Amino acid sequence: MTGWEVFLQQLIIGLSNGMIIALIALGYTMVYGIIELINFAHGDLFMLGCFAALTVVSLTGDLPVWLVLLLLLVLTPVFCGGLNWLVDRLAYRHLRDATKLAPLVSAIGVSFVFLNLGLFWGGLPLKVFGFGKAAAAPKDFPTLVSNANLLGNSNVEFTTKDLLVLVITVPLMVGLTLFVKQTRAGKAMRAVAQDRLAAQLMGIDANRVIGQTFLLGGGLAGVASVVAALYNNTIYFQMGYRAGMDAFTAAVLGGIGSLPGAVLGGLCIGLARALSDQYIATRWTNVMVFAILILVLVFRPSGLLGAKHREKV
Amino acid sequence: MLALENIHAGYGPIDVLKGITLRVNEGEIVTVLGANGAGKSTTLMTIAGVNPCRQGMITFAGEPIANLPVHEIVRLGISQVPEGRRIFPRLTIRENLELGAFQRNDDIAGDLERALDLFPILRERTGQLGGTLSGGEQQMLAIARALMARPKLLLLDEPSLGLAPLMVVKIFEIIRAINQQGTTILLVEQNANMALHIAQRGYVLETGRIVLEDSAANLINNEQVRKSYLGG
Amino acid sequence: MSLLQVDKLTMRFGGLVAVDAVTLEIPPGEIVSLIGPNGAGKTTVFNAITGIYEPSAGGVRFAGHETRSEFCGSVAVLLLLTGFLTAGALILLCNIESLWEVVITGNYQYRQVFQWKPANIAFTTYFSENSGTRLILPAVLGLFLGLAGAWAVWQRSRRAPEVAAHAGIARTFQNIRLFNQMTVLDNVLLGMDTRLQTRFWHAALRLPLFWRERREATSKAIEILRFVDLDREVNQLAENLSYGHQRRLEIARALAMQPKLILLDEPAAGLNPAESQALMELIRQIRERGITVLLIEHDMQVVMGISDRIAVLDYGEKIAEGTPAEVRANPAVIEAYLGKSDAST
Amino acid sequence: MKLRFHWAFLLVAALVPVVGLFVPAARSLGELLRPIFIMAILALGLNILTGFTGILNLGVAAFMALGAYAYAILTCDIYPFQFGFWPAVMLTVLVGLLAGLMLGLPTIRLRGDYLAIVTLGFGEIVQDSLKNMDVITKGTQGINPLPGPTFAGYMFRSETYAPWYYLFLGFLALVVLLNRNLQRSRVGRAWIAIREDELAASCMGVNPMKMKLLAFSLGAAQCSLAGALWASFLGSSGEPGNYDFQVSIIALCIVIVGGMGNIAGVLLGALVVVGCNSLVLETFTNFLKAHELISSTNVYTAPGNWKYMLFGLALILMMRFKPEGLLPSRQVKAELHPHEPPPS
Repeated sequence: MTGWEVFLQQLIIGLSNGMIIALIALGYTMVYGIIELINFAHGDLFMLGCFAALTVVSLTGDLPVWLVLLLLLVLTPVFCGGLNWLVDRLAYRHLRDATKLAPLVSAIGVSFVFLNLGLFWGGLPLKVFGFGKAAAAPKDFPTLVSNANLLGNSNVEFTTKDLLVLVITVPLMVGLTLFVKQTRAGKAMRAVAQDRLAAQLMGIDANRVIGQTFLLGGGLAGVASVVAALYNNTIYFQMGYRAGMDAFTAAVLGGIGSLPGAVLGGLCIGLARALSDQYIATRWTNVMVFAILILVLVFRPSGLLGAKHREKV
Repeated sequence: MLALENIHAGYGPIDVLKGITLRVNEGEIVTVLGANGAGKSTTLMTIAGVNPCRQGMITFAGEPIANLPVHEIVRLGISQVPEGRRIFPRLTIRENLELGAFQRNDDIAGDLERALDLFPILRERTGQLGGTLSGGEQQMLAIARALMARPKLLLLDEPSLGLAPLMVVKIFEIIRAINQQGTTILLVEQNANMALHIAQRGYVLETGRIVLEDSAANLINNEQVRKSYLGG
Repeated sequence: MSLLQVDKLTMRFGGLVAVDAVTLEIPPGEIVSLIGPNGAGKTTVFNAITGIYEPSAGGVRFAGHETRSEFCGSVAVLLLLTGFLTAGALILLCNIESLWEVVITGNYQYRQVFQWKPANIAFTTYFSENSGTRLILPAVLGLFLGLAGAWAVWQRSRRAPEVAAHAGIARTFQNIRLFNQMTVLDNVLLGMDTRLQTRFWHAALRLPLFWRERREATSKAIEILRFVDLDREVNQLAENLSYGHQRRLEIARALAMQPKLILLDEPAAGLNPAESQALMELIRQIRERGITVLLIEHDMQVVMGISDRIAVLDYGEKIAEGTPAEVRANPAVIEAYLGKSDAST
Repeated sequence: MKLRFHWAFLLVAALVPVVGLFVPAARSLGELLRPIFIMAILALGLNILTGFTGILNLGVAAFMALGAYAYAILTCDIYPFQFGFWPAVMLTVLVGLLAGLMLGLPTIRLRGDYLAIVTLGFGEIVQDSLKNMDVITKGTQGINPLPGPTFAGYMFRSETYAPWYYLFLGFLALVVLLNRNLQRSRVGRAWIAIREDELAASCMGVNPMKMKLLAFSLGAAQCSLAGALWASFLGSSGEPGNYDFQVSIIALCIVIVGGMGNIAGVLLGALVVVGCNSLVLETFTNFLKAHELISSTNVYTAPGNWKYMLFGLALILMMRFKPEGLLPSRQVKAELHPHEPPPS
């Protein structure tokens, strides 16, 4: 492989991973946009989505692949979205008027509960769930999509999996943009995000809209977990933490609260990770992502596409 | 139409309102005057259900509405133009207006036309973002947005705030026109003269209590009112 | 010479011009009022004076100085230092393992103490061999990042409220901003803290200076509380005070800073007439203490009663300035502030 | 004068080994208390930030790790430094101070929630780096063996019990004293003012950045002190994985359960949280083991696996129902219940 081919290959890997990160980052940014809460549990929600996807695959293994994929793409987001909504209903809603610290600490608690659920889920005594390994060990996710190179015999690999990532995520992001821009519910969401009191005075039930945002963000995390599981073929119960950090960095890089920003940030982080893996060292990649986060926050705290924040006096 | 009976409300440990009693009859413009910090905005926010009402009764068209959720109160027909306009700066003017009619599904297009007829300045700019408008235009947008809900009662919180004198005159003309089309109005103002000229009745609020209640004509000539607003 | 000079101050927020080329001069020892309809930009002027907002144009000079930290030698040294430290840190980070091997493990035999001499030689040979990517690149990058980062941070922090506070400007807020969960005494002591010599090690080790200053500060704080007639509430939580008392406590807290200029943002808001009268008396006494007062107020009786001069803002612009009598007679003021009385026609 | 809870706590704790001479059961209590003292020091470090200043720090475990490794490198005889216990501890505290300063300088201006995530990331990075730099840190083995502390010629051994107990208790008392002194001075006043209303505080001449940075580095120094003590107790730096996010969360749990911003509350919190963690879970495990209810394949019956759930639920429920903690400072209490009517 020539140097350029290596570079191109890393670009492809980076973009695919970046799209997955972007999906998770969208969930962060939407929730932050509407209630200024860093939904700490979002990464672990993504992890639970992966386990849900594994369960769906285990139960429907005999069906044709396209049907399994379809089921995955329907059931997992529904599960994640519902769970996210439920958490908002039970935990965060009661803390709307409290100091900022309270919901954040609550979210950390939720993340821990999710982590434990993931551990237990992996240890379910059924063969199909745990694949017979110890609870904490990484689980194999069956290869539903082949690893075949679509570019023929070229040194650069663009596999069916990469295509799958694009085919699922790009329409989803377009759809999300349209939803937020065009529909009544989307407009209500933007209104609540910009000025909750004014939105309430328009007769918008702010709590309901916030619930819908959690539902939607969770759903996106669900799709992300299906895509990630299919792409990486391995899941483990601590994976949400890392994914959450990457996605949060992406959301901040893009400007938290901005949807296109989250996608842009996700792509940047994906690329940065891939390039760092190749040209620096894999073991230092996490440190690189952290360094990016610090640099962005020092030089441009509002992110690439974010709006400036001004305190009212 | 609207009646407040001995309302107590406030933030934290402090009661800002210490027993407010007032009534608004159908078709009227009633104004509430008072210095900053007297509790005018708190009164409106308590009617709209944003502030919890700690004690007392609020009835609207005979039904008690104290401590209902905000969106329920809007559904009953009370719209508010909040202090400082609070339009959605990153939504277009059309979207701002459409959100005003969030509770309804019928004939939004027709209402949109009517609102734009009332405020021709907005018509040319329906695609522009709300934040790009000038202060006066934003105020018009806020009023138009509230009207989109087809309210029976319109609560206006300091519509003249931060506006040039000419614009203030314009806004007050519009308020009067809205009233003549059949909407009851409760108006909170610092611009006493203007408010009293279009209102039928007025209340004067001081440190959370009603200290004066009279017809607008009488209030204009009231020595105490003149003194506190004109400095003697 | 005037104590505070506001020179063609302009504040823009997005498309809105909140304050438009306002010029103000406050001579020492006067009570000046800033009046105007709600939303005319008065509080924005206060925020620009106290360094909360950065003016879009124009400037604020207090006692002859800008109310922001100037770029001077020590700042430059600080920036350079940050740059060099970052460069050093980055070099260290890029080489830490090999350096450790060269300097520490390479020179160490089990249970022997560290020898400096061979270590020094290894250190220099290491860097002379790896000068390119491992030394120069991180050094340049680190220097650049450190300098730029420190510059960005300094730029953002140069106009900070505490700079104005140290210069001698104290203020109160339109909607009272006390430290609600601190006692009345602690609120006042906090205002006094900037003038104390105690540093954190004095406090941590309870050195004599700590005890002496604590005694002095407490008695002075109680004296100030007596001045505003709050000395019976010393150990109450600020939050539990009545509204009028909270207003007074805010003034006491500002006075504790021993300011030259005090900015009062609607101190009479929400007070009943008797309390307003007492407030006027208090403001006069503050002036007698040698403190200049700049006042935003809506209560015309208060304004007309105590101001030496009045400036009127409307729609972000200054439309009039003069003695109370002049302002009261000014037709532009009557129109802007009181509303056109023939609006109905 | 009323005896304050934290002094009462320290006094009672000081008597435990004495009682242990006569009642053997007290000795196991004392052994349980030693890690609690260390966790209390860690949590007090966090309390300066989260409790006093209102900054959420999710990376205290990183400072503990730095402390442990710094102490190990400075004392272990595989490296040339070989300092004794006391100078090494002092240097470690200095290292923590500097580490806090280094992290704080670029990030301290950030909004609270951003800063929380940055500290979280920092915790992760420190773990990663310690793992990666195996030339220095010996990777996952950790640096060992470390010599025991000495005090006036007396050598601490791992079998002994009372000397360790008093060593840790002494450090804890020192930290409590220091924190109390700071809390009741202009420094503590400024911290609390920043927590209450940063803008108003800066208008009163408090430099929020300076004070926050001070809180950050002092907190970090205390956390690394806890790390050094922990390493000396273990006789090893431990592996990087020992200082993971879970440790930071335990510290946060202690502060929140006990009562934010209250030194006595933090001590009580350490007692409850760590006590619950080690005492209850271990007793339960032993019980299950004794009755052969634990199988190696079943994850649910291992009580250790319920840890995350316990801490998570503790945080959620505390925030929902008693956000001021078990022993609140009266300041924080009212702050977290903004809409309740005032006590009459």
